[in-house]
Amino acid sequence: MILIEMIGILLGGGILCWLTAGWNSAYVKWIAMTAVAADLLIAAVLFAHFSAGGMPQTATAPTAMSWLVDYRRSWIPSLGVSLHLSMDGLSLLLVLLTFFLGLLSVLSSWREIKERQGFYYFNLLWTLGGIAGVFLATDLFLFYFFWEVMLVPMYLLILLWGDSNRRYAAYKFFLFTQAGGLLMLLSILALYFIHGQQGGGYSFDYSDLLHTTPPPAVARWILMGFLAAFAVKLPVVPFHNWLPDAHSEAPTAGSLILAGLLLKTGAYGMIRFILPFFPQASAAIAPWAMGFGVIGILYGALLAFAQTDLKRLIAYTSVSHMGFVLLGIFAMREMALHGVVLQLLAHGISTGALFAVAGMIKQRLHTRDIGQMGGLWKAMPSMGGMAMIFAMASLGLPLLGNFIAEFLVLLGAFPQHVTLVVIASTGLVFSALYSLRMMTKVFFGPAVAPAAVDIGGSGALRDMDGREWLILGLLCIGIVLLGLFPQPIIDMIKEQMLRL
Amino acid sequence: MRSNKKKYMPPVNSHTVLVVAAILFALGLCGVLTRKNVLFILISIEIMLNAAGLAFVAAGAKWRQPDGQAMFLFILAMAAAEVSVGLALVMQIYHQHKTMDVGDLNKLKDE
Amino acid sequence: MTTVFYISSLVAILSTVMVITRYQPIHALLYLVVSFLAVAMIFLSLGAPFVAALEVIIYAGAIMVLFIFVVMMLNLDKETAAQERIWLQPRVWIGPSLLTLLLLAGMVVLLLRGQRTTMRIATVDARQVALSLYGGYIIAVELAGFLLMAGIVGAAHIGKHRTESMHRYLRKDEEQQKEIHAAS
Amino acid sequence: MNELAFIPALPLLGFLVLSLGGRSLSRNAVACVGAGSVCIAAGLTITLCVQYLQGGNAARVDEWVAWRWFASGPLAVPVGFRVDALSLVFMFIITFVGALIHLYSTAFMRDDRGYARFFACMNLFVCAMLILVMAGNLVLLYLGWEGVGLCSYLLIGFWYETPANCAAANKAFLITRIGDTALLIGMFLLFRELGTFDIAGILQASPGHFAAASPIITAIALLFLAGGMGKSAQLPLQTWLPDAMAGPSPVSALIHAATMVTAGVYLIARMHVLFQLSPAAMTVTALIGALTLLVAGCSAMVQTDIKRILAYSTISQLGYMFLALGVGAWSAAIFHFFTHAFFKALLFLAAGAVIEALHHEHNVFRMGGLRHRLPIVYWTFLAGAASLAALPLVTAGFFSKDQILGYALSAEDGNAVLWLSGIAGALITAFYSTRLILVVFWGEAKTPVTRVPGRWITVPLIILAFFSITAGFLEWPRDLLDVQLFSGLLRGVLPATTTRYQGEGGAQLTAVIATLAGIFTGFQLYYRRPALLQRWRRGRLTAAGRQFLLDGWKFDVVYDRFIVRPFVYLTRVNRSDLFDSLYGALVRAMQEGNRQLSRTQNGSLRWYAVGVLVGMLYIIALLL
Repeated sequence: MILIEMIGILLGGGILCWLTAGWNSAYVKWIAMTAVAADLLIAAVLFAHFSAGGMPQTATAPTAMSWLVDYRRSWIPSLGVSLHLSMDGLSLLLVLLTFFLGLLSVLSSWREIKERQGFYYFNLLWTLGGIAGVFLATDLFLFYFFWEVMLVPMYLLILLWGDSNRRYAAYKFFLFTQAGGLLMLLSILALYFIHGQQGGGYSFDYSDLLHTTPPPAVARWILMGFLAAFAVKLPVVPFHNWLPDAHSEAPTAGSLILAGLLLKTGAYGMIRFILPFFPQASAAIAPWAMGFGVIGILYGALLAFAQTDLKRLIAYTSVSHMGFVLLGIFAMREMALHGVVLQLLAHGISTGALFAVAGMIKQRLHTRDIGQMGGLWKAMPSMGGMAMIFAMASLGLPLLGNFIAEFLVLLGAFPQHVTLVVIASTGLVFSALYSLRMMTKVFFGPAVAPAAVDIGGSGALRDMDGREWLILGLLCIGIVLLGLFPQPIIDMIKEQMLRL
Repeated sequence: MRSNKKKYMPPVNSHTVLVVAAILFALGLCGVLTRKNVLFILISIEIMLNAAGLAFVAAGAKWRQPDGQAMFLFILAMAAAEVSVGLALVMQIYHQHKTMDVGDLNKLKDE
Repeated sequence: MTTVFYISSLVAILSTVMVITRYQPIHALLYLVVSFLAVAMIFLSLGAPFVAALEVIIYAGAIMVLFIFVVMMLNLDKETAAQERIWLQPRVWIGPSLLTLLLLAGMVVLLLRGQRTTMRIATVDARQVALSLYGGYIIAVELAGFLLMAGIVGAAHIGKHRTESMHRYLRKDEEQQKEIHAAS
Repeated sequence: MNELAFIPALPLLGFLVLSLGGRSLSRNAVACVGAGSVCIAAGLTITLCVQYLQGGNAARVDEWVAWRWFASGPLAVPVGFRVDALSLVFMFIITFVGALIHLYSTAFMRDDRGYARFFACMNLFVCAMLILVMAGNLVLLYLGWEGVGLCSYLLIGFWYETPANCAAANKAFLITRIGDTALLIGMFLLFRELGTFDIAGILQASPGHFAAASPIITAIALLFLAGGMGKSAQLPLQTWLPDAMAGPSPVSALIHAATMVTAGVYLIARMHVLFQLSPAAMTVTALIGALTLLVAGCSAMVQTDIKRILAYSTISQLGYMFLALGVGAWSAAIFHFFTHAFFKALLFLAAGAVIEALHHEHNVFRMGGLRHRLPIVYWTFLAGAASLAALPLVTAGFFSKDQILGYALSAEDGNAVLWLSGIAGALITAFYSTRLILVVFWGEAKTPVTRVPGRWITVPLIILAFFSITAGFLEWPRDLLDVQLFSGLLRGVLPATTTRYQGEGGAQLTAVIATLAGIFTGFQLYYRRPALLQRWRRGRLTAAGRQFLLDGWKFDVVYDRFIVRPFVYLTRVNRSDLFDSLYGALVRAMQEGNRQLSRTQNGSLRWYAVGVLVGMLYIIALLL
């Protein structure tokens, strides 16, 4: 029940925001924040409960899956669709991340969004709700439903509140993800019918479909369908093109959610569906997938190095980091999978933070072009320090979360494919290249001409204010905690990863 | 049988009738394609419809059944409806565009 | 009767050729009447007197009158003929004519390919047709009624003399464009 | 809480205080926190050292696990510290020399805007370096390894407003990162083989697990070596260190002379078991060391920037350490590190004082005559330079270098080639040390002294000068005096060097003669007969040779032309993403298709009719 409440709070809150905006738009952001904060609280309590050894006994669970929380109501019985939400360690962590970043995205749009606030927060909350739903749904129909719920409001966020080239970016985002999503729908249906024909009854339920064994040739095609959706979302390299555009054009909160959360749904889907559903088929494609992961790591890094647009640069680093995720998932080793989950969390925080920083800089300088920045450290040492931490996180400095994640991924994948991992490791050098280039261009060097600064008329460059301290401070604490104490998180997902 | 009571007429080669219908149809089609004047196009369409009717009647005659003629009646009805609407359109077009040239009537063109 | 058939066929074809090659609309219409009458003769020779009568009454009579009305109302005279002369250049008609000829050849080949049977023609009179129409084809008759009704209403609606040229949707567009022009 | 924890925790605390509240603290408070934390850490370390020495147990090991860091599958990594004699030597240098440098910096950096930032970074560096040497497992070691890299980056680029400084910082970070990545891959390989990252466990299990000289152990050792080469600026990854002199002088002293650059030495000494198993890797190590010491030494001879001279000499001295490691003279390498830390830190600090005094003048040929105007700096610098030149018997550098040269010839893995290169290096070293002294402190004054260093600057110099002279007495050549305190301390950690024969007399004498010859040559060229030098400068061939050496053997040019530029070109070309244009092409193809198809929708009735006709023809053609 708690699960549906979590999603319900967000969706309901969104509608409330929209309605409230009609008569007083000052309350809207408070409503949005309350909704997300409430969810964050629930998720945190759940996390505290379960990590303190509150794992439920699996005796009551009829299936082999041992969910921490399980909720099931029938929805469209004639089609075998049910309202089935479940939570295990992985989803709990990702939901926690969702609400954490969700809260920060509300905070970071506090000043930025001035038009149509009601509708904006509606879209924001619905996107978050959709993402949470994706992480929790264990009915494939419901999963697809949430998959679309998260897509459309995000599309609107980019389209309506984006930057100058927003239409192009929004269409691109929509077309790429929707094409992938439709292929996944085909696969879901194929699985549904195969399961029905094999006498298992027509059902969209995860635990039912888990035991479907389509013929190997068919399995590979179905796998491809799922992979298409997740690979676009992740993104895997030839399908990554929507990402830099969408990220750079979206409002700060949008970039934060895109990078921090939306990409994670792709990885989550792979772990949740592809690996358990098609163990043989995924083993067959694993070397290829790992190869694409490595290509992603290097290609993303090379492109990030060449960018002149700050947000595009950060976006390409996401491509690079998500390459590690792909590599880790298809290494199919416990250690690598632990690394993957850590990478999801750490990347969510670090890249989210970098986008937040980029947003703050853009608010001050009114440009995303790093050629027009420089020497910002002088005016904003605190922000420079924060940016340095996150840039270091993104280049995989130990002590910060990303290092352990990448380390585990590479270490776990190493016995599987030595050559690929060695090549992937060179990605660490490239990540240093782009991170340092970014820091150098933005914060170091001679200070920018004051004329360029004063466009906003808000006077000289000011350092971070309280709200910005709060956002970046929380993210900073998050990334350091991940780097220092990753063990509770690994413990949380241990049992589940063993099952894969 | 009823046909026994009928007065038999000298035989005509069944294909000949259809060939005549085909020629008329082709002439009508030729008219539609070559003429630019809307009025002539309508006339040509009438010819084509008539040819089709002829084919129906011929087929009916071959099997000595009334169905061919029934079909001709439907074609007739259709031709009547078509020509009335078509001529109304011709008048409108002429009034508004001061031309009968179909080449000028390309408002449906996809820009 | 065979002779009648061949003669009337010849007349029909020749007059149709004349129809599509005339410049003056009224001339074409006169040849069209001839064509219709010839076809009526063919019907007669095929033992279908009822349809022959209908052909004369409706085609050669009613429809033709409509055409002539229109020609008269629009006052299409020598000017139109001159226009037509310009339009009917060889390079305009030769291509389509050849294509049509090709089609005709194809059809004829197809027709002549089948078994050649001479049909022994018997008259099928109006009674039989009527029985058939109001028996098996009753629905079709009703539909034809609807069609005629729609034709009448449509013709009446379209034929109303209006000065506006555009659908309201298109008109808006036009006005906007005009405004743009005016602005620039 | 173990007392061990305080040693790295204090600088960390200092870092946190300074980075979070640095701007609201006064300069004095910043200095107290910054220098105080390291001084207390130094005190604690010295206490620990005393305990070790008193205990007399060379194999003593202190272990402390702070918390379970991460564990996954067969992997379990604690945040665990493990201190033995080797670590202790490094800890002593880091904290003691570090404390002196911090004290020096309190005065040296006084007027800088980023006073708090400077001390924050320095404290963080000390902390990271301590973690590096105290780490009980390779992952934690790697943490420290990267941490010092970060601090080095931050401090080289400390004066960030000059783009060249940033470029130098980036270069340093990137080139060391290449080595780090090699190290990481080596760690993966090692883990695959042994299933543990615990250093003690690795050292224990390796001899049983790996066949000697098997390819896998050679690969691992070489990868570790590559890691060390990056950090310790060995050929061919040495190019970052001369540029790293862009940072403030205390930074050069602490990071780029005394401690961080020796991390590679520490790593190899720490992992000596792996190297011992692979003779090939040992040979490579020794060769790289020998080559580096010659290449860098030659460059040091002609540099004109005082700090670059010292930087090249650092690379050269690190080459000696690698040479020692390569021939299995483990404790000799560490001993050289020990003495080198004192005299090189001293040289850098003194150079910093000179530069400050001459109003940021770096070019040695615009200095001169400082002997009388900066006497303390002169005498301390002289002590350092003598130690660098390995002036026999009276300087620390002599004892350590002599040991290395001795082992280069006599150790099992040593040979005459290595020894000869070492001797040549000694000659070169002595030459440029003399040159430095003569050019900077003798002759006539060319730039007026604007600022005389205060007590906070001179006292650390004097202390370091003292150690530069005396630190060598811990370890005497066997045939002179039977004092082997240093190697005795390390006996429990590092195996003794196996030698082919005893008796070092002849070799020693050669080394001494080489040193003296170097000093004599320098004296002749730069004091007695400068005209000869002038003539060389005018000669075309010699001038070209000088330029070649001045540019560091053109390594930078080669890298720039063959790696950096193609890479940048490649990324520039692909800036707008190849795949994007692929999808763009798809879109354009669609649009073109749409355009072509919409051309058929031309609104012409006759055109459509022709379409119908063609369709009919097609159907008939099918029937025919």
